[in-house]
Amino acid sequence: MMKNDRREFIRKAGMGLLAGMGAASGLLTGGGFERTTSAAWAAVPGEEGLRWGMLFDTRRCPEGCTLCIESCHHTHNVPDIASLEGKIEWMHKENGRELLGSLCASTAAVPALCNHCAEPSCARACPTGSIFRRTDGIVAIDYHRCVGCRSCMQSCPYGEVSFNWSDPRAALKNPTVEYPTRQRGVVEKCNFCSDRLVRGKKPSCVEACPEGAISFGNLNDPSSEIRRLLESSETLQRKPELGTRPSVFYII
Amino acid sequence: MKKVFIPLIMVALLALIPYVAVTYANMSYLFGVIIPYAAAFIFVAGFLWRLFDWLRRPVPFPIVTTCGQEKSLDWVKQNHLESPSTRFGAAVRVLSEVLFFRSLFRNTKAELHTGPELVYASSKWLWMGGLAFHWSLLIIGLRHARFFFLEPPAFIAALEHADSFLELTLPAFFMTDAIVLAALTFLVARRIRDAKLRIISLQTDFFPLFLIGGIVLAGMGMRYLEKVDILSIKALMMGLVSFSFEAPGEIGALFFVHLFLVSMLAIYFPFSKLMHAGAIFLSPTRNLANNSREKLHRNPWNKPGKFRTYAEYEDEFREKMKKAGLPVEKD
Amino acid sequence: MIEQALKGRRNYRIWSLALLVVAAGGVYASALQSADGFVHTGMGNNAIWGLYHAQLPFLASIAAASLAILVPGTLQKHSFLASLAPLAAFLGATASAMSLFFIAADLGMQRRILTLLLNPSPGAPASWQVPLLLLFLALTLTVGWAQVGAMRKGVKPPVWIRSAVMVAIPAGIALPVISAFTLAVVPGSELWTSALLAPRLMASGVAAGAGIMLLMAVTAEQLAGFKAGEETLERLAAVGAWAGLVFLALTGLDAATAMLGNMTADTAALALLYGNSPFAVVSWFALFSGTLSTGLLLVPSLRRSFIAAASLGSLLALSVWLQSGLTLILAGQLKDASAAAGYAPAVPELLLTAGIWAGAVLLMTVLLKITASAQLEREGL
Amino acid sequence: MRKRHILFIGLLAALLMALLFSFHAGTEGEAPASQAAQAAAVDSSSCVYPKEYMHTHHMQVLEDWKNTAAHEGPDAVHETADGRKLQKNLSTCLACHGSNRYFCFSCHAYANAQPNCWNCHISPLETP
Repeated sequence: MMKNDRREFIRKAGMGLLAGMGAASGLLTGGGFERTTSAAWAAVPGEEGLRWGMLFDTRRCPEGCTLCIESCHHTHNVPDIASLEGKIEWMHKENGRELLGSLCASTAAVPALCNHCAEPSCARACPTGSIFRRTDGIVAIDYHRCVGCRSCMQSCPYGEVSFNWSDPRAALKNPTVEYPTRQRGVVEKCNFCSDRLVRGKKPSCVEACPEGAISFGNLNDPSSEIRRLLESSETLQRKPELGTRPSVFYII
Repeated sequence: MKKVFIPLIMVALLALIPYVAVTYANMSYLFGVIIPYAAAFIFVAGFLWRLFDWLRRPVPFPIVTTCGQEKSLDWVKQNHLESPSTRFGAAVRVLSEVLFFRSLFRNTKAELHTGPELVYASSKWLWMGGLAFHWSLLIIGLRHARFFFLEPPAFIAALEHADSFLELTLPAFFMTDAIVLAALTFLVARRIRDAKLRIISLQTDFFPLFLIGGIVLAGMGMRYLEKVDILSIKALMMGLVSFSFEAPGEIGALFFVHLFLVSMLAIYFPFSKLMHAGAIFLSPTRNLANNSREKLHRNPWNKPGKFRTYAEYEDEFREKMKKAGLPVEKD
Repeated sequence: MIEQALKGRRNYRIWSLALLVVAAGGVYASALQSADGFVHTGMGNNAIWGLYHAQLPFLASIAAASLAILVPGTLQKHSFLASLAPLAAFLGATASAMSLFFIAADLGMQRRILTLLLNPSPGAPASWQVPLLLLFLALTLTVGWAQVGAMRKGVKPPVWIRSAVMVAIPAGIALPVISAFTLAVVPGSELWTSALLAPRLMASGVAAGAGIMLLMAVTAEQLAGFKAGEETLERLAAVGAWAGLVFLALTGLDAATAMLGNMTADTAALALLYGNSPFAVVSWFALFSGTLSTGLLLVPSLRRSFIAAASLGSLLALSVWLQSGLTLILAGQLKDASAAAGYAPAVPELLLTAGIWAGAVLLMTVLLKITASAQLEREGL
Repeated sequence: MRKRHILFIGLLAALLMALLFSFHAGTEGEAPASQAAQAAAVDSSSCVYPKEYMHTHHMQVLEDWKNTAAHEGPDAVHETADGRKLQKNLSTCLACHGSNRYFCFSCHAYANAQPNCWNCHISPLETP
């Protein structure tokens, strides 16, 4: 067997898990298990206000295009580390079948990032409350408080948390001055561009996509574009069976 | 309790003087320049005078204190550390006392238990408290080098870095600050809590503790709570060490409290129990080698004696002794 | 009493010096790590936790296990375990001190270690670890110290020892439970998300703790003249054997549930542990040595022989260390066989781990020496 | 014996003097603090707090911002006495003070205070 990146495997593991569970419950043929309806977010009572969400229309996502990733990594000073062991990613593209399970018909690469779950298991594992869910639904990291115990990284079922095993500045060629880097010894992940949202801008991946394949908006607002898309099309989430309630959706 | 409160009130008053004088009378030149210079002069002169005074006293007897086997016959194992027979050994002993407080390490405490049984158990509290207190003070003192040097020596920078290891507050928190406060509290509480110690404690035992406590609190207050202008402080300090008489800039009053208390400590130092810092090196019970069987220790004030040997005696009275029929050694 | 630690015969000095040298190697490695970070370790995206974290469940269980001796030894009147109570207290203290050191070694931002105390997140099991370890360390160390002090003075131990031990009971029991829960919050890690993990850790801790105490008591007996009593040691060995049995039974139950229920993910995790991973050899060795030592300790004649009991106890402890420490953490975080090859501890990591262990063994040696000399001094009077 | 003692005292005194003069040598050619501060002066008429307060207390303001910014997210807003609302963020500071690259460094170097801000935040000295 080829040597795999662990995180890549975690992403793939959803498929195996689903196959196992599907076999046991007979749900695999039924198909409804992984498909998300608007009930996935709207049916939770007492949840109002802002909850940022993202939707990828992978039909419009060109093969081989990585503009969103490049833009994200440049804006947030994500170091470019070649080795799989020390790699840091906020966003990446993976085989859709492996990422989203067997309901995803296509094996084309689709973008993936932190799901900003409504029930984040990373936040439940963090001993210092350094990774937490904000009132606007963004799962944020307080880099000033993180002690680097990597519990969040261990407990994220999507493998979307990265750790700075070495000094990130050494691997940063052309930093963006407006956004800080991280230091060796803390974890990091996608922040849903909360730094840009506060200035009234859209996330940098959304802006960078030439095809307009990424929608971003308030999941709790019935009139938002993302809700309109969610209600009009069939969407998938990553590993919804874990009960983490991701805020990132995919149209295949 | 009078002997606790009077020193406490004295320290409080001492702290109040510069505060009032600087805040309301604008006497920062007096408290920032004149008094520190005077205090430094008194400290240095007083310290040297005390040392000189001790040095010129003769040591009539070798009164070295020991608690181990002294140098004896070859097959008897000598305790080199406790009973040194060379000057080098004595120096090692003094240093181990200065650096590690070895004599306090041996402390025991008598306890009366039901039985009735009197037991002696080792008691290391004073040793631990004293060690924590003195070492913290040393590190804190060295850390202050950043006010006296444009660029402090590398080892002091490293010390500062290690001392602020814990990321707690934004002007980095120094562990020694906490340790010295805890140790001071212990040392004061020790004298008050135990009846025996309370009786033998004097005002002069409490005063330096409270004074140093005041200095520490004023210093920590400036760093963590009531901020002062650190640039003006550095300018003033750099001026002082280069014998400049320039007036201090706008600094918070708390700094003058700190500086004045330090000045008072410096003035008080040579004339108090605090001189143990110098005295420990000159104490004959410590710095002498235990070699009284090898070397004759002459009392320096004894005049060389006039002795008469038996041979001389016989020379004088030989004839008379012979006459009297007494035996003589030489004919 | 500390002064007793500074003098001793030639063998004691050589042993202590050797341990100090190894501990110094650990200090060097930790300096290296604080200068350059985890690049000096084998950890990476394939193995998020390595050798450091792998010690934690084992040590937590040992700390809790010390209660099994300490509680009857101090709270019961005329307990046959009374002579071992200080040893048990010191074992608990050493294990919790080691845990704290390994937690510190595993942090990416060691300068922020106090954040664990100042900004706890009570919902996260991991945030309870450090406060409880500190509490347990303080309690066991003072209890053990006071007991040895009383022994040296030939007086009754102070009364507050009983209250301190009572407080230590919930704290100590919580340690392995929390250790198990820190692993249980990781979804999709089937080796960890078992309800049996906490009882398994506790049973394994008692088995290993009894084994280590046997080794300690017999060593102190042979070298320093410490006297625990023949009957006491035999019963201690029996405690280890029974706890070992419970541990093996719980491990078997967990495996049987996975197999009989045909729980795919669970059996896949077991297959990783015992089948297609480099850890399989270690896992099988641990299982085999655990079964062997438990079985032999059940034989009364072997329990009665000091040397046999001590060596079987050590083997049992080693087996538990491998099972509820190393393989549990290292294999538990793996997702497939190919990822297993991704972790090999690097030299500084090994040095630091060995350094902490050496420091702990030194601490234990010193505490044993003090205990033994306090006992001797009393008898000499 | 007496002579040796005087020698000892003399040596001690000489050492002290040498130490003092070494300090003196270190301070020569040194710009006074006020100059160092002035080198960094920018228009600070509209800082988040009065200039004098910021001069001595900026670290406390930064610590407060640092501790609350991430957790309060978009609500981490600092309101000044004259009603301006500013996002709690170091880049808010650098938006003004970044224009003088040496603003932080001249005083911090003089006072030998090394903050750890620049472990992550990109300092004006590092920008081209």
